[in-house]
Amino acid sequence: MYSQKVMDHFTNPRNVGEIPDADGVGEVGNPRCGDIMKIFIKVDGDIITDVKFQTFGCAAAIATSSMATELIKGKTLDEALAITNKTVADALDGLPAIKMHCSVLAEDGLRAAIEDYKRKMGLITEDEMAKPHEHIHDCADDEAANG
Amino acid sequence: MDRKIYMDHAATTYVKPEVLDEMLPYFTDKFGNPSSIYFYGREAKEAIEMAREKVAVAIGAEPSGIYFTSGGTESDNWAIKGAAFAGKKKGNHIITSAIEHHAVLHTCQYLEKLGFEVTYLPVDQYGLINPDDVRRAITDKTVLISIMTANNEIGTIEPISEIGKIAREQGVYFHTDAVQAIGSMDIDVKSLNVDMLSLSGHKFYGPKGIGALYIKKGVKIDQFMHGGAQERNRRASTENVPGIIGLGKAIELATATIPQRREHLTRLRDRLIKGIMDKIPFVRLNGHPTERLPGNVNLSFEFIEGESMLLSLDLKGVAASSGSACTSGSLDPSHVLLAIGLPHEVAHGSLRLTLGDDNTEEDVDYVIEILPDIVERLRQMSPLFAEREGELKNV
Amino acid sequence: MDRKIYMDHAATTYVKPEVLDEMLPYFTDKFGNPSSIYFYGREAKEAIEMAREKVAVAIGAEPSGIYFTSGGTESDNWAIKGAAFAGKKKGNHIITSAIEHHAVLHTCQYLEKLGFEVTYLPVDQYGLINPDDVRRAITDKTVLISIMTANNEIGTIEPISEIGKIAREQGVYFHTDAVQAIGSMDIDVKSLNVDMLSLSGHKFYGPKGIGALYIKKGVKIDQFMHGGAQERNRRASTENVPGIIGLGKAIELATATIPQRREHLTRLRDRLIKGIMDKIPFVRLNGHPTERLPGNVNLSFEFIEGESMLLSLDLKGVAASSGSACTSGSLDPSHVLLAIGLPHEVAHGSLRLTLGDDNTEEDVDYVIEILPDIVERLRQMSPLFAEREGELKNV
Ligand SMILES: Cc1ncc(COP(=O)(O)O)c(C=O)c1O
Ligand SMILES: Cc1ncc(COP(=O)(O)O)c(C=O)c1O
Ligand code: FES
Ligand code: FES
Repeated sequence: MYSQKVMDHFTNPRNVGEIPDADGVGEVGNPRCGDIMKIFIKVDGDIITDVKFQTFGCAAAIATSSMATELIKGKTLDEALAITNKTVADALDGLPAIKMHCSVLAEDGLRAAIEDYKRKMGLITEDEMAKPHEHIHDCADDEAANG
Repeated sequence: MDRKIYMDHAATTYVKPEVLDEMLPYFTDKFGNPSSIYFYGREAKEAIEMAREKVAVAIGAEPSGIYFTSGGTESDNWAIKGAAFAGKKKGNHIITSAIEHHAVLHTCQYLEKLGFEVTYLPVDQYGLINPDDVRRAITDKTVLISIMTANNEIGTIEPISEIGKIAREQGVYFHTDAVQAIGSMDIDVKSLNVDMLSLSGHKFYGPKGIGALYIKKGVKIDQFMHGGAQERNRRASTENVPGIIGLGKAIELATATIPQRREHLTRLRDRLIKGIMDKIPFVRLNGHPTERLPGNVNLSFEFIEGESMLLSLDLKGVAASSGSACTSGSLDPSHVLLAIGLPHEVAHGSLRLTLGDDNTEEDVDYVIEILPDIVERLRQMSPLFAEREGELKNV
Repeated sequence: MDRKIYMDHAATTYVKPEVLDEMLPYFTDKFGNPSSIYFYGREAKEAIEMAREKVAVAIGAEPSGIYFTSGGTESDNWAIKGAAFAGKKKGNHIITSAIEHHAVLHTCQYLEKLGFEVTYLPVDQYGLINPDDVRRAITDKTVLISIMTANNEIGTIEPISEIGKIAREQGVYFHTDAVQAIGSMDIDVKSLNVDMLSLSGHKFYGPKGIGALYIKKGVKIDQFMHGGAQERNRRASTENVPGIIGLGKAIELATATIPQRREHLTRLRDRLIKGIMDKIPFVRLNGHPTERLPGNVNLSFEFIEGESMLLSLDLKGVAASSGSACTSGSLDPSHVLLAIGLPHEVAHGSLRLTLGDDNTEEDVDYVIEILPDIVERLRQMSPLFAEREGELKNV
């Protein structure tokens, strides 16, 4: 069901934990639906120097969180924002169709963390914040759920 | 990791060698169509009638009340749709519970679309249905009560004897899904006042794809599978002869050893529950503490999600199951866990371990040994656990 | 009498050893539930997906269009009831033929009771349906056309390619019962414009109790078996894994050898027909002389009754079947024989011999050798024959 890369990131997730003095924190998901993700970033200039995550969810949720943190570490904010759930899923050699929504969580978490940072820095206002994806796990998207 | 421990016997079991041995000749030499009058047909016919007898004996029925089907799902579909359509003149109301298997629930939901009315009775925190609720739900339009003998997820054994009595008094047909109960408890359709009963071979070391529906003599239900005249004109399709032979042998073996099985499984079950709960905090037992199937362990581990637990266990060679939505690919976690009142996130963290004849004390101890690390590792990743720890520190 | 000759392959076949060998591990070692995510589940899941691929290849379909069922009867029930219920908004009219298998006819008759309207198209003396009749029967309320690929009793092969074209032009779903056709003729659902197709494992040396329904992508049909999320949420019940594996292997073997099988069976069939008709007077061939299944021989022996022929043959070690009412325990002889215009008494005297891969020229010659005496003996007892002989003498 899962690729070896997914299993690798599930069994040895990179960058687990929290950053107490994080510059930006993103939290997405909903425990009702069985997945929550929290991302912490440290930013220096416009480079993401450190990143950590916590995830409540399935193996795909954990692996995509882990891969997403790997992908953005050392990148500029703009580079990080260019990362989509598909980038993350591809980097994991793909995900089963019914698990694609878990990778959306990682993308949304990332964005939320970067925007939190920008808001704290006064770079954007509340209104300018991008809306996260409709969260598939709780918004009945039958296609995704039934594969 | 070469160790393999199977603890998902409620999902399916392997076929016991004695069962397979009896089936084998019917694939090749004795392959005849039981409806045929020549030699090959007669030998197949005799064999399936012997199997019918065995199924009947196992549940205290007459052989003429046993109809072979393709499994528990077909038996449930047949009983419910059959009784609903046949009872249309009397009424259109069905009573069932919120914790039935999907084979019952989805059938009832389909019937609702076709204009039937269904009452889904609630259960208490242990998953028990209150017989008084059944009595109160009956109207003069009620044509069927369908309540399971024992629940497949949390193992709770329902008071079907009392429900049967109420149904009989009120003149309403009573169907029970006994798919999980066969081999774990004694069942006698007569003393239980059961009009219809579903069972499925692969839950008690028989083959998959074969089951039976018991229909009490005189009960009026429409046919479900239309076609040839097999099964005394009530269930069409060429008989799955090897499957039927396997079902007969398996139910004979399973019901002959109920006391030993109960003793063995109950001991392992209680050891497993105690072992895990002693070692891991924030765990709760789902289902009834004592009125439960001897092989069923269902626990919720707070702050973590079930699929990741299953995969971690699988990496250590242990096969189990979970009520998490992430496992099933559906949107919600188990309807059974929600019905007993678990919050969504706790239902997501459920783990079901169902024991079988082949499990040993060492198997149980191995799971007790490896599970704490798995849970701990997942909790360390969980934002919910981090919050909880934060709260605890702040107290 | 130790000789045993099986000539009832249209009723059922034995499981070929190569097929059984592939099934065996899935009863015992590889017994997992394919819906489970752990090791045992994954290996079972992979195996059934490979089997699905084989079934798909055999009929020119996509694997995603193949759904496993418990046999031909379930496939027919599902296709017809499913399309009828799902099409209710469009209309309530179904077109089928007078010579369909009971799995189709009795399903249609049940639907009539529920308010549907069914046109049963007549056939000609050979059992052929006229595609123009199909076209003329279509109304704006027609939701389904169900016409079999080849008939199980008389072996007539229907013009389903033309019927498929008409159905497609008129935008009506087309289902075909190909239970008897698989392995005897090439079938390609795409070029035939088939929307749904039924098949059954035990007709081509696979196991009993397993079949498949092909459903073209986008075709709207209700579920028949409600319950769990198996078969992509369209056919509930724990998968019959060994059965599915056996079906896959059997259909692969059967379709890989169609030209050889046709050649072999046609030769035996024509030898058998000629041999019998040369030796016995007052015999007619039922079904089409050339547009017929390669293994099907169906003859009517005037003045005698089928069951007594079957028993006499059985005493000589030959297994066959008959369209006589006495065999089936029903009141009327075969609806197929009546539909092609046979008088009742002639239909009663029918004998079906269906050949298989294992039959030889010696088998055929043996039947040709023993049958005249059997027929003669029964005729000597028959008042009809006595009358006829009287008439002949009086001429
Ligand atoms: C309680 C219950 N009912 C019905 C079923 C359906 O049985 P089957 O999968 O054999 O169709 C199951 C198991 O899957 C079950 O546990
Ligand atoms: C044409 C036809 N359709 C349907 C069936 C039913 O198949 P099964 O007996 O596998 O359900 C048969 C054989 O019995 C058949 O010959
Ligand atoms: S978190 Fe629920 S499916 Fe991935
Ligand atoms: S003559 Fe006896 S059943 Fe027909």
